[in-house]
Formats: sequence, structure tokens, C-alpha cells
Amino acid sequence: MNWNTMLLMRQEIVLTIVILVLLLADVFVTKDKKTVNYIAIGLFAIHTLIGFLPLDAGSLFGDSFRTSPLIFGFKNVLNVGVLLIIMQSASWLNSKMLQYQKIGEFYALIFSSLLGMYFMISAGNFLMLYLGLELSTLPVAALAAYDIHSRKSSEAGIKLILSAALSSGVLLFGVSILYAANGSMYFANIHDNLGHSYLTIMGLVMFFSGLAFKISLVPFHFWTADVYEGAPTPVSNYLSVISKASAVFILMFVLFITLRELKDIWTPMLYIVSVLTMFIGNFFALRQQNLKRFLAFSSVAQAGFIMMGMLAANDLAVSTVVYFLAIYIFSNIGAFGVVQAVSIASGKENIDDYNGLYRTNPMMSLAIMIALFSLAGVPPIAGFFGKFFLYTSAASQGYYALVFIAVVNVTISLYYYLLVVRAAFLRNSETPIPYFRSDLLTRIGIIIVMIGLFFLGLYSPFYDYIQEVSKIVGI
Amino acid sequence: MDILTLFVVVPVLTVVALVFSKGIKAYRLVAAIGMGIQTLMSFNLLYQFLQLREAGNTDVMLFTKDVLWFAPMNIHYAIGVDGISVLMILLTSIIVLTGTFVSWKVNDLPKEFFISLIVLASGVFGFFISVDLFTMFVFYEIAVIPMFLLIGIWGTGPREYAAMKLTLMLMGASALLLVGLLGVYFNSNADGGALTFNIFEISKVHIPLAAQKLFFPFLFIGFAVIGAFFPFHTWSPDGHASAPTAVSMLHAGVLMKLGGYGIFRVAMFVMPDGAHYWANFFMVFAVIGVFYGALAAIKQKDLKYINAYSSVSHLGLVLLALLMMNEVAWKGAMLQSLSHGFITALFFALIGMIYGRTHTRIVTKMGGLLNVIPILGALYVIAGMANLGLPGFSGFVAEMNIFVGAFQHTDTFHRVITIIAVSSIVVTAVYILRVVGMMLMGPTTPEFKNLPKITWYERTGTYILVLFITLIGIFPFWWGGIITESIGPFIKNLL
Amino acid sequence: MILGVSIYEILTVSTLVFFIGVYGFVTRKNLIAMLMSVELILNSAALNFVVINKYLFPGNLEGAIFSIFIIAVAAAETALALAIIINLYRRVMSLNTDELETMKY
Amino acid sequence: MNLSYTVLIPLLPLFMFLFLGFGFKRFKEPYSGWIGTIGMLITALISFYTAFQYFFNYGKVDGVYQKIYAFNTEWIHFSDTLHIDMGVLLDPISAVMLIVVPLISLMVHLYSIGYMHQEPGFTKFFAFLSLFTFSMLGLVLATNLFQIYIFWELVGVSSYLLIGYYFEKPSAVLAAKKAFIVTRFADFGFLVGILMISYYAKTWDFATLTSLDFIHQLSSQVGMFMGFSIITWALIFIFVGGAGKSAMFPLHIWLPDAMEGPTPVSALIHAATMVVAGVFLVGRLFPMFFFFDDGFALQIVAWVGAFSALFAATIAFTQYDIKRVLAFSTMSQIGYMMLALGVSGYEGHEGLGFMASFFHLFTHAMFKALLFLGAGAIIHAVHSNDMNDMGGLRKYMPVTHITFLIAALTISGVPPFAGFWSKDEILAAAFEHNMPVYIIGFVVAGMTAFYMFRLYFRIFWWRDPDYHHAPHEAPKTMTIPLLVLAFMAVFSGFIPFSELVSADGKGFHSHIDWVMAGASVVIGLIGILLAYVFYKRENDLSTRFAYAFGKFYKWTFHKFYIDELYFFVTKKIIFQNISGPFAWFDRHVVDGTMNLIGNKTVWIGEKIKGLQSGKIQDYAMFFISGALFLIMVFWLLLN
Repeated sequence: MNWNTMLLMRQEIVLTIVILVLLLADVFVTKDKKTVNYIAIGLFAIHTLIGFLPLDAGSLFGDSFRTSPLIFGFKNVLNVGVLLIIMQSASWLNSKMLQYQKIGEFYALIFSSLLGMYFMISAGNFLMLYLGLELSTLPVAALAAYDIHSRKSSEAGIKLILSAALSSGVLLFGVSILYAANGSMYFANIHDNLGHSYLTIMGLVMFFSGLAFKISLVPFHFWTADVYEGAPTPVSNYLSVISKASAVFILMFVLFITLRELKDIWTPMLYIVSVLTMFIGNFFALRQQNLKRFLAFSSVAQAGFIMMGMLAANDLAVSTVVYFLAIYIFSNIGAFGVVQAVSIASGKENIDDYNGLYRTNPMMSLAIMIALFSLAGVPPIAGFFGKFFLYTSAASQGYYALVFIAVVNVTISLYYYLLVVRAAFLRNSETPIPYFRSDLLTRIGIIIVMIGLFFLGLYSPFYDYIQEVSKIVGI
Repeated sequence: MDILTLFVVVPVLTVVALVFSKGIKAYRLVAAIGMGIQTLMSFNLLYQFLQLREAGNTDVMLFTKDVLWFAPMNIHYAIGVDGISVLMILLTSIIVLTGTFVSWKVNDLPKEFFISLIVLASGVFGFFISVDLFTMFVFYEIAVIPMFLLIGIWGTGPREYAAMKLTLMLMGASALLLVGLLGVYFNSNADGGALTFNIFEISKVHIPLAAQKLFFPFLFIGFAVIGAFFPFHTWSPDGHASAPTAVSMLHAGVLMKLGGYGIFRVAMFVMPDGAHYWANFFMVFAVIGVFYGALAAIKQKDLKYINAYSSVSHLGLVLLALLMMNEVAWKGAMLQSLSHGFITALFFALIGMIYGRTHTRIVTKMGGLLNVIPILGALYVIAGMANLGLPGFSGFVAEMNIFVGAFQHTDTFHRVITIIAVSSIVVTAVYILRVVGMMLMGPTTPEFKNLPKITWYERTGTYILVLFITLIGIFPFWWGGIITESIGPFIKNLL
Repeated sequence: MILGVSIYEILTVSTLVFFIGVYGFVTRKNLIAMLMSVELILNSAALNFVVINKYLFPGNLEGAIFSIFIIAVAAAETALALAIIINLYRRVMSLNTDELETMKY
Repeated sequence: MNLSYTVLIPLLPLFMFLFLGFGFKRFKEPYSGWIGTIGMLITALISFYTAFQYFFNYGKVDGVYQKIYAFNTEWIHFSDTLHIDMGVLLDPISAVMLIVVPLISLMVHLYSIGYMHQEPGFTKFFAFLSLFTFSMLGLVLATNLFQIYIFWELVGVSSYLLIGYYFEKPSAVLAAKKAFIVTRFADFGFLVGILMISYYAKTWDFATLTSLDFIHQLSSQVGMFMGFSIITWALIFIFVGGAGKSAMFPLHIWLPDAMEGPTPVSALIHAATMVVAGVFLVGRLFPMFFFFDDGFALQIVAWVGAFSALFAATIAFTQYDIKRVLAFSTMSQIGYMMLALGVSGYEGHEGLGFMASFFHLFTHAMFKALLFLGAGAIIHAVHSNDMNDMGGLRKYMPVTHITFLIAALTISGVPPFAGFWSKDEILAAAFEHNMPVYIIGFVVAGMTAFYMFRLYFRIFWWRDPDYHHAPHEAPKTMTIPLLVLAFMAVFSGFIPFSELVSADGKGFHSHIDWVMAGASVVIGLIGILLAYVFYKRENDLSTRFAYAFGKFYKWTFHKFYIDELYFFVTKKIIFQNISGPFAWFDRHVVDGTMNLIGNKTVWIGEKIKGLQSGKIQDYAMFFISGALFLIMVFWLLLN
């Protein structure tokens, strides 16, 4: 091993440095804590940019840590997502958290969690996967309870940490059974030694439920709504996109490569879970008033669509799922961004509060409409392309019935997304949310998201690239 | 930039111009100019098309262009037009233009109104120029979604309910369509070769019969819902009734045509065996729609409801004719699409104008308007006569093509169905004359003794429409010629 | 390897511990008790790793090492959970889960 | 020889329509009337010239009148044999119509200048008249069945517009609507017939359809339905269309109501030209009617005609509205024409009925137009339609009186007036071919004389009511047409019609059977005499008779309640019991289903909200049981 090979971990190393610098900065910046925001965002932006430098495929630590253009590219997507989230969270921190001197920690925690994601999606064995998973979950639990003076926030934190502990316990138990069945922790070694037995099925399902918890698939999703509602909006945002996306990513790899032998078991499993997730997520989303809760259930339903895309279990599935995840990250960040901006400006989070929003805040309304339409899959916004490719992926293996169920669900989901659009555009209110101007970073963030939402879909080379790197994975 | 892509680009540029313009006059002007250019372009397209045909170019599609879009899926931005699409584009541009004139007086959020209207139009234009299923589907949905805002914001009555219902039903239909599209796509390599969304390449492939039987209903219903196919037509009365004038025009005039066009261009073209297998089944529903729509229209009191049900009836004829699967009937179907487009647009425009003056659309509350607003009244009578199929207007030509074509079918069942459909002409006369008699004739209702005269922009809009209605009605051979020649390759594939 | 005790017995024990943990988690109302139940679940998994390593694959130490990591992470988890619980106690003045239902449906 | 100038005959009126219609604000009374009349005059001259040339110059080749396609162009193409053409067909019957239609139209134009004086929409009226003339000429000159249908619809709409001319009057609106819808219903039959022809004969071209070779070939090819050739059924359907337009029972109900229109319109459309379109149609397709199934369809025509003649004459006894009396008279006379067609043969003298029918059509157009225009003059003077408001008018309106009397004598079949000749031919034809029909015709002849003279005496004699303003004779523009038509009514009977018009085109020489003629004259005179007794002077004889007939009188007075029956069927059954439920069904069942789906989705969402209880324990429960469930499922599947 030499330093050159360590460069494969470049992103992790840089991010670690960023975290350390931030912790130091928090100590040394005493006067104007607001500057910590800019330091953090600036550093992370640099980190994101560095991420785009080319990088080879390879592995480290005896295959515990692997990287490939796809993994690496996906980390970049996560970086962009996190960058957008922290750009939007600065104003929240300034308005709510400044008084408690708790700004630097926020960034440190969120970056630690991201670091966990890195390790998780780069994992080459179950140990690394577990460590990454925990490293990504624990800071988020702390973040969920970050608003220490809010009861809801604490509740969200405790719900998340307890549920997460339970789920990681189940996951560990499952991993131990898989270990018993083949004697190795390394992904590379496992797929040759797995047979069908009661034991492996049990191991598979328990492992799956552990990750399904993070992805919030039904019936492992119950924490989602409560935590999203209670946690500070940036954290909900982070949970709904980054955390979910990376869990999907690693689940996909473990299932497709490591547990390929058990494909005839996990495909029906995904099928069942996918159908349940879409329906339950949608049925609950239908009747939500609180927008964060609403988005929580919507993100549950979206997870169902992702599972549908995964069913094909080939490189098409990988590329479409990754593509969808990238778009999903943008869409959800857009929606949460607006919700958060409105919430900071007026403290209102309910759909009815949005009545007449267009007349007072046209840009915000447009942004949330585009983001929600993207989630619903309305062309020419990127979400449509993402969804369409997911259907294509499922249909390529003949899952037409599932595609049909999915499109029925899209129609249901369109209904509740339209409810928000209806409130903002169609309705008038005696007391609309007054005009406000959110801070520059938020606005830039939302604008980037909007551009991304059109660009990611219409600009096909993006998908072509994903398709290209997914092929190399060799499934 | 090729001549066809401009049809999507110009609306987009108009939208951009609208975004950056200020003041209600500027909005109107920009919208009118943009759509005026669009109309000129569509005439130019027609001219160029005829020139090429004259020069002996016998390709099925002219002005084709094919740009690879999503290479892994073999998705192309593939465009091209034949005679039918050219005429449909002409129809669309004229109706959008007249719609712009008719909405001259929109005061509430005028900018947004015109933007939504033009976005909708760009979707429709895109739909008509596409020959790639994916592209077509994208444009289809672009055309549907602005409807929600247009009805929801500028509508009247239970607008939120209507907007929601319309959007959900149409998007539900497009969901079916999507399943059908994917089914076709993944069977497009049945003869070897790559998967493709290009309808012409798919049509050369023999999709397995089982797949055709399975997926044809998806495509058919998916398209037919927007063509007000019984029993999935219920979005249309509510939608039309609540929509603002221009939107009703555009919706009934153009958007509902996407259904018949899609069935003709896609569903029946790529799955001929499926079409044959299902034709009789759907035909029964189509003819029910024809008769049922007409009967339901008799009882309505709201002008817009009457027209909405009338559309159900008339577009049922389009579907029926398509299912008859012979050249003459298809020609009739296409002519009916055009004709119904102009006629209903005229109808809705007039209803909008009358409503703008009387503030009611309830037939029984009005009377003797012919005395007060003679030109509008006369135009309404013309629209009514055209709608009930009076010779000299477009409706007659279209219906006769359908009836005669359909009746040439050698199977008795088809001919019986045709006769049932023919009987709708009587019912049509009843509901049209009922309205004319109640609303325009008779003693003038006292509160409507003084109504404003027709204005210049109203004249412009309606006269253009009347002109085209009569042009089709008097020179059907010219329109029919363009259509027949374009139908050829499609009908050959089916027989 | 313990003489006279087969892997089955130990695995039975660990499974029992797992389900006791689950049972505790589901039935306890006190947050601390629930945390303890979670620890049981984690420990059963750790036990599994050690036993499987020792009995089935004694050639390397993957399982044993895994269990050490589990213990370490569990400690961190507990610490974090306790911190949140303390904060929550300040807000609610109770550790009963029935108090934690402000967000539902 | 180039005959394409004939296309001007229909196009000139069309041009006048557009000219007057588009500029109607700019033209003031009476200029638009004169413009229309002059346009009509030119049309009429061209028409007369054409007809004359046809009959006496080039029409007859080898002793047979040819069907000449003066002009023909394809309008809509369906297939190589099936296409809709627009053209001008010259043959004896269209040539006859070329005299009738422009002549009456010209007279009505002229007359209307006076009659429509100071009416609002004066120009509009003339525009519509031109539109009608265009349509009617297009109809009679049609070269194919479909062209007839097209102009058939156009005359329908012109009729609608003109009946509804006084559109502020609710009764006029209703009448217009009724006329249009009833005829539209009949047109549905016509269209079905056309479609059947198109399928089985594969052509609509008249020259082909009526050629004997083609008919024989067709009759051997076409299948049977319920014992008759399918073509026979098609012809029956076509006849339904004809019956609708010609107001044959039971589709006659629109005609009396149509009298709501201005009187010149009634004269032109509802007496002389449009209503005989049905006769013209049957005459056009006469060879088909005659040869398929031994003229079964023709039998139907005969009986429908005979019954309508009798039925209408009966009703005419009891009506008080002078225009309605005339309307029922029209219906009765058209029944006569139908009857004549129905009893006609084909070859030579056998085709007497055919010739008689068109002869009567011609004379009837003259005297009925005269009657209507005379009635118009009277209404113009008295401002009422009701004969109770009239009486003794002979003193005030001498010209009208004389011309009216001539017309009444003509219709009653008194020699030497035109009606005598044509009616006599009809009765002769019926006598030879169908005795029961002859008897009906004979009786109706007497009834006609009675009710016409009832009308005449009630208007011009009876008593002298107290007129607020003394009625005065109509202006010149109105009396000149009366005189012209009276001239025609007197002398047109001497035209040697049988030489010109015949079923097979060859012409024949007809001669009067004086016994038959004498019988019909006698019964006509009896009718007149009875009318004289009842109505010469004011008396209560008629009232007592009416009383004696009781129920029968009441039924007749109410036109046998046919209107009420239709009203019941349309309003109560179709409108309320069919359309209403359809509309309800649509709103509640079809739409209800769609709404139900939506509502149920929301309802499910509401019902399952309890799952999300907010308790971590419950969540864990679901988590574990979900995992266990999946394990169980796949364990079971593994076996």
C-alpha cells in the first residue's frame, strides 16, 4: 500500500479534514458564529468540486473498501445533494440555532453522517457496511433531536435512535446468519457459497429489513413520518434524500452481486414490498395536512417505485435506479427547500396555509410546483424521465402488472401533489402568507435545483453516463 | 432549426417573451404575435408540404428528423409529418390564435394565463409532429397538465373539482397508455433487431399476437379517454363547463383530437392484429357513446354541458369510424376531427362571449338574444347548423364520409352499428334546435334588452373559425385528398 | 469451543435473547428499559458472531472482530440515546413512551 | 353542345343569397327586394330557356327523352363507383321542375316586395328566399341520390329559417323546430336508404340506377330480407324521407304548423315546391320502385298517398285558420300525386299515373301558390288568419276575389281549368290499376271541392263583419303575381304533358275518358253545391252538423290528436323517460363510479390511519412481524 492507492479514499479523506477543520473553527470563531456557516459551506463546496476530479476504480484494506466510477459518481451526487441542503439550512441555523451557539456542530454531524454514507456505499464487506450504516445513522439521530428546545424534535430523535437500534440489531442478526451460512463477510466471496435454505432466507430477510428501515419501505417505514415531522426541516430533507439514496444504492449492490444466488427469493420479496410501499405511502399521504409529514409519506411511496425499478436486477436496473435517485434527490430537496423557506419566514407548515401563496410569493409557488410535479412524474421535468426509466426497467423483465400498479399509484400520488398546487395556485386566502424574501443561499439553492430538474431529464448524456458506468459494474 | 421543431420552439420563445414582458397590453400582444407567427408557420408548412408532394415525394412522412436522445433506450427525438398531422397542426394553430383573441379580456393573472395556454399548445404541436412514441408521450402529458391550472385558476363554477377530475382522469389514462407503450416497446424486437419507440420501425415488426391482444386495450383506452370514450367521458362535461372560454376551445377543439389521432397513428398502426381482435368490442362502446352523448345532451340546461355531451357524441363517431377500419371511414374520422375542432371551438367561443354578456349559461334563463346581439346569434346558429351536419359545413362532409365508409363493411354487425350511429343525427338536431329556439329566438328576456355589441377581437376569432368550417364543407375533396393520401400506408398495414 | 455444549444450544440461547429483547422493546413503556432491550438484541447478534466464528469457521477471526465492533457501536448508540432521553426528560418530565405521541396518523 | 351554363341556374340564387346575406345591413328596403327579384328573373329566364330547349330541341333522341348530364363534377370521392357528384341533370321531370320552381319563386319574390313591406329583416327575408331557391334547384337538378340528399337538407334548413322568420313569436319558433326535426327524422330514413343503396348497388348515379339493365342485374344479385328484396327495403326507407318532406301521414304534423311562417313562404315552400320533393324523389327513382318485387314499394306509396289525401281532406273540413285549411289541402293534393305514382305502370300508356302525377304537380304548384298568395293578400288586408274574422271580402278585394275563385275552381276539378285535366288523368290511372284507391281518390275529389268552397264562401261571402279599417286591395306587386298565376291556373291544363313527361321517356298520347271525367266533375260540383248551401250566407247549419257528428267532429277538429300523440311520445317518453334517465345515469352512475373510486381511495386512507399510531412499540411490532411474515412466506415457498 502506498499513498497513491490511498487516493482512492480521496473523498473520505477530504471530508474528514473538512470535519476536523469545522470542529476547530467552531472553537476559534467566537464572535460572529454566522461565519461558521460560510466556512462550512465553502469548505464543502470545495470538497464537492474536488470530488469531480477523475478517479480510478480499485479497492483498499483487503477489499473492505471499494470504489468504482459508479460509486464515485454516486458520492458526487450525494455531495451535490448535501451541498444544496446545507445551503438551505444556513438560514434556519441563523434564525433558530444562533442563540444556542450550535452551528458548527450541525455541520460536523451532517458531514459525519455523509462520511458514514461514503463508507457504506463503498463497503466491500458486511463489517464496513455495518460501520458505515451506524456512522450515517447516529449523527442523524443527534441532528433529529438538534432543536433541543422543541419537544417534537426530541421525540423525533428518540424515535429515530430507538428504531434505528432495533433495525440494526435485526440487520446484524441477519448478517450473522448469512455469515453462518457461508463463512465469509466479504461480498466478493459470498455469492459463490450461498445455497437456498431456511437459514439463508432468514438471513436475507433480516438483512433486508435492516436496510429497508433506512429506505423506509413498508412495513419498516413507520418512523419516517414522525421523524420527518419532528426533526428540523434540513434534517428531514437530509433523511429523505441522502440517507435513503445511499441505503438504496448499497442494498442494490448487495442484492445484485453478493446475494445474486438468492435472486428468486428477493425478487418476489421486492415485488411484495414494492406494492405495499406504493399503496401505503400513497394512502397515508392522501390525508396529510402537515407538509413535512406529507413529504414523508410521499417519499415512502417513491421508495416503492425504486424497488420496482430494482426488480429487473441487471445493469438497466442499476442505471435507472441511480438515475432516479439523482433526480429524486433534486426533486425532494426542492420541495423541502420551499417548505423550509416558508416555515422560517412564517412558521407555517400546513397545506391550507399555502392558500393563495402564488399571489404573494410566485417564485416559491412555482418552485414547489415544479418540484412536486417532478415527484409526480410530469414531463418535461426530470422526475418523469426517472419514473419512465424505472417502468422500463421493470417492464424489461415482464413485470407489466407491477408497472400497472405503479401507474395507478402515480395517479393517486398526482392527486395529493395537486392538492398542494391547488392550495398555492387555485385558492385564495384571507390571510395568505405575506411576501418574504429568503436569504441568498436558499434562493441560489432553489434555483440550482430548478435548473437541475429540467437539465437532468432533458439532457440525455447524464443518463448515458450513468448507463455507461453501470455496465462496467458487470451484472 | 428545422421547420417542425420550430413549432415547439416558437411557443417556448413566446413563453419566454411573456415572462419578460410587462403590462396586460404587452401580454396580449406578445401572445397574439407569437401565435400569429405560429399560424403563419402552419400555413407555410402546409404550402411546403404540398410543394413536396407535388414534386413527387411519396415518403410517408415528410420533413423527418431523427436525433438520438437517450441512446441506451434507443429513444429518439423523431419528428415528421404527413398530411393529417399538417392539417391537425393547422387546426391547432388557428384555434390557439382565435383562443388568444377570445381571451383578450382575461384580467386575472393574464400573463400566467397566456403562458399556460401556450405551453399547452406547444404540447399539442409536439404531439402532432412526433413519430417516436416516447417523444409523443412526453408532449401528450405536457399538453394535459397546464389544463389543471387553466381550469383551476381561471375557471368558473366548481372549478377545483373539475380541474382535479379532468387532470386525474387524463393522467390515469396516460398511465394506461404508458403500460401499453412499454408493452409495445419490449415487443418491438420480435423479429430481431433493436428495441425501438419509432412507430414506423415498430409497424414493420410482427408483434406476437398474444402481446397485441394484451396491450392493444391499454393503448386504445389510454388514447380514447381523452377522446371522450364512453364510459370514460365524464371528465369532459365538468371540465368544459368550468374551463374558461379559450381553454374549452382548445380542449374540445384540439386536445380531444389527440385521442383519435393517437389511436390512428399509434394503437392501430403498430398493433393491427390487436385492433382486429378488439374492434367489435370497443365499437359497441363507441356507438353507445355516440347515441348516449346525444341523448344526454338533450336534457342539459347549461350551454357548455350541452356542447360537452355533443362532443362525446361526435368524437364517438371518430372512434367508431376508426374501428371500422376502412379507408373512407378513416378519412371521415380525420375530417370529423378537424371539423369538430373548428365547430366546437366556435361554439365555445360563442358561449364564452354570450356568457360574458349575460353572465349565465343556463338556456332557460335566456331568450330572444337574436334581437339583441344579432351577429353573435347568427354565428351561433351557423355553429349549430354545422354541428348538426348541414351540407355546406364541415360536419356534414365528415359525418357522411364516416357513415358511407362504415356502411361499406361487409359484416352485417358493422352496418347495424352504423345505422344506430346514423340515428344520432336526429337527436343532434333536437338538442341544437332546442338551444337555438330557447336562447336565441322567442321573446327577448327583459334583463338582456341591452347587451354590448360584438367587438373586433371577437369578430376576428369567430370569423376565422367560420371560414374554415365552410372551407371544409364546400371543398371537401381538397382536404379529403390530403387525408386519403396520408391514410394509405396506415390502412395498408391494417388490412 | 466449550465441551459438551453444541452450537445449537448456544444459538438457541442467542435467538432467545433476541426475542426477549424484541419482547421487551415491544412491551416496555419506559425508554430506558427499551434501550436495555435493544442492547439485548445487539448482544444476541454479537453472541451469534462469536459462536459461529468459533464453532464453524475457526480459521479466521472475522466474526469475533465484528462482535467487538458491535459492542463499540452499541456503546456509542446508547450514549447518544441516553443524551436524547435526558433532553427529552427535561422537556416532558417523563420517560414514559405514552407521552411521546404528539405526532401520529 | 355545351350545357355547362346550366350550372348558373342554381348558382345565381346562391350568389344572391351571399350578396344579400353579407351586406344586409347596407341594403335598404325595397332595393334588396328588387335585387332579389331581378336575380330571380334572370335565373327564371335561363331555366325556362333550358327547359324549352330540352323539350323541343335536343332532349329527345330516337324518340326517347334522354338523361343529359349538363354538368357533373366529383365532390367527395369514396371509391371508383361510389362518389358524391355535384351536377346538373336534365331530363323531363327536372325540366318540368325548372319551370315550376323558378316561376313560383319569381312570383313569390315579386309578391313579397309588397307583402313584406316594413317588416324588420326585409333583406334577410329575400336572402333566405334565394337560399331556398338555390337549394330547391340543386335538388331537382341533382345527378345522383346523394346530391339530392344534400340539397334535401338545405331546403330543410331554408324552410326552418323561413318558418322561424318571426323568431320572436314562440309559436313560430316551435313550428320551425318541429318542421326541422320531423323532416330530419324522415331524412334519417332517407339516409339509411341511401346507405343501403350504396352498399348493394355501389352507385348513386341516377343514370345507372334507373337503367333497366342495371336494375335487372341488381335484382338478381341482391339478397332478400323478410320476403322482399333488400333494395325494396332501401326504397321504402327512401320513401320515408320523401314522405317526411311531402308531409305524408304520419309525418305530416309539421306542415300545418309551418304556416306560422310568412305567407309567401308558405306559398313557395309549403305549397308549390319543397313539399313536392317527395313526389319528385319517388319519380326520380321510379324504375327502381316499379321493378323491384313487382312494385311492392310502389304499393306502399299508393296507399300512403291515398290515405293522406283522405285524411287531410277530412281535417280540412273543420279548420278555421285559412292557411291551415290550405295546408291540409296541400297535403291532400300531394297525397294525390303520390297515389298517382303508386298506381302507375312503366311502359307507354301504362305510365299514365307517372305522367299524371307530374302534371298534377305542375298545375297544383300554380293554383296552390295562387291560393296561398291570395290568402296572403287577404291576411294582409284583414290582419288575421281566422275565417271567423272574415266575410264579404269580394267587395273590397276584387282582383283577389276573382283569382281566388279561379284557383278554387281549378282545385275542384271544374273544366276547363288546369286542375280538371291533371286530376282526371290521376283518377283514370287509378281506375285502371287499383280500384280501392280510385274510390278514395274519387271521394276526396268531392271533399276537396267542398272544403275549398267552404273556404271561398266564408272569406268572400258569408257575412260582413265590422272591420275596423275597411280592407283594401293589395298593391300592384302583389296582384300581378296573382294574375300571372291565375293565367297559368286556367291554361296550363292544355299543355300536352303526356308527350313530354313519361315514365319510360318515350311519351305517349293521352286522351280524356269522358265518362270518368264526367263523374269527377259531377262529384266536384256536388261538393261546390253543398258548400254553397252551407256557407253562402251566415247560418248555423254547419254548427248543427258539427254537433250531429259529435265525437267525430271533435276528433277531426283536433286533427285526430296526432300532434298530441307526437307530443306525448317526444316530450313524455323520449324527453323525460329516456333522455332524462340518460342524463341522470351519466351524472350518477358513470360519473358516480369515477367519483366513487376517488372517494374510496381517500376513505381507505382515512380508515388505515390508525396504523400510524405514534407509538414506537407499535412500530417495532410491525417491523418485526413484517420481517417474520416475509420469512414465513419464503420458507413456505421454499418447500
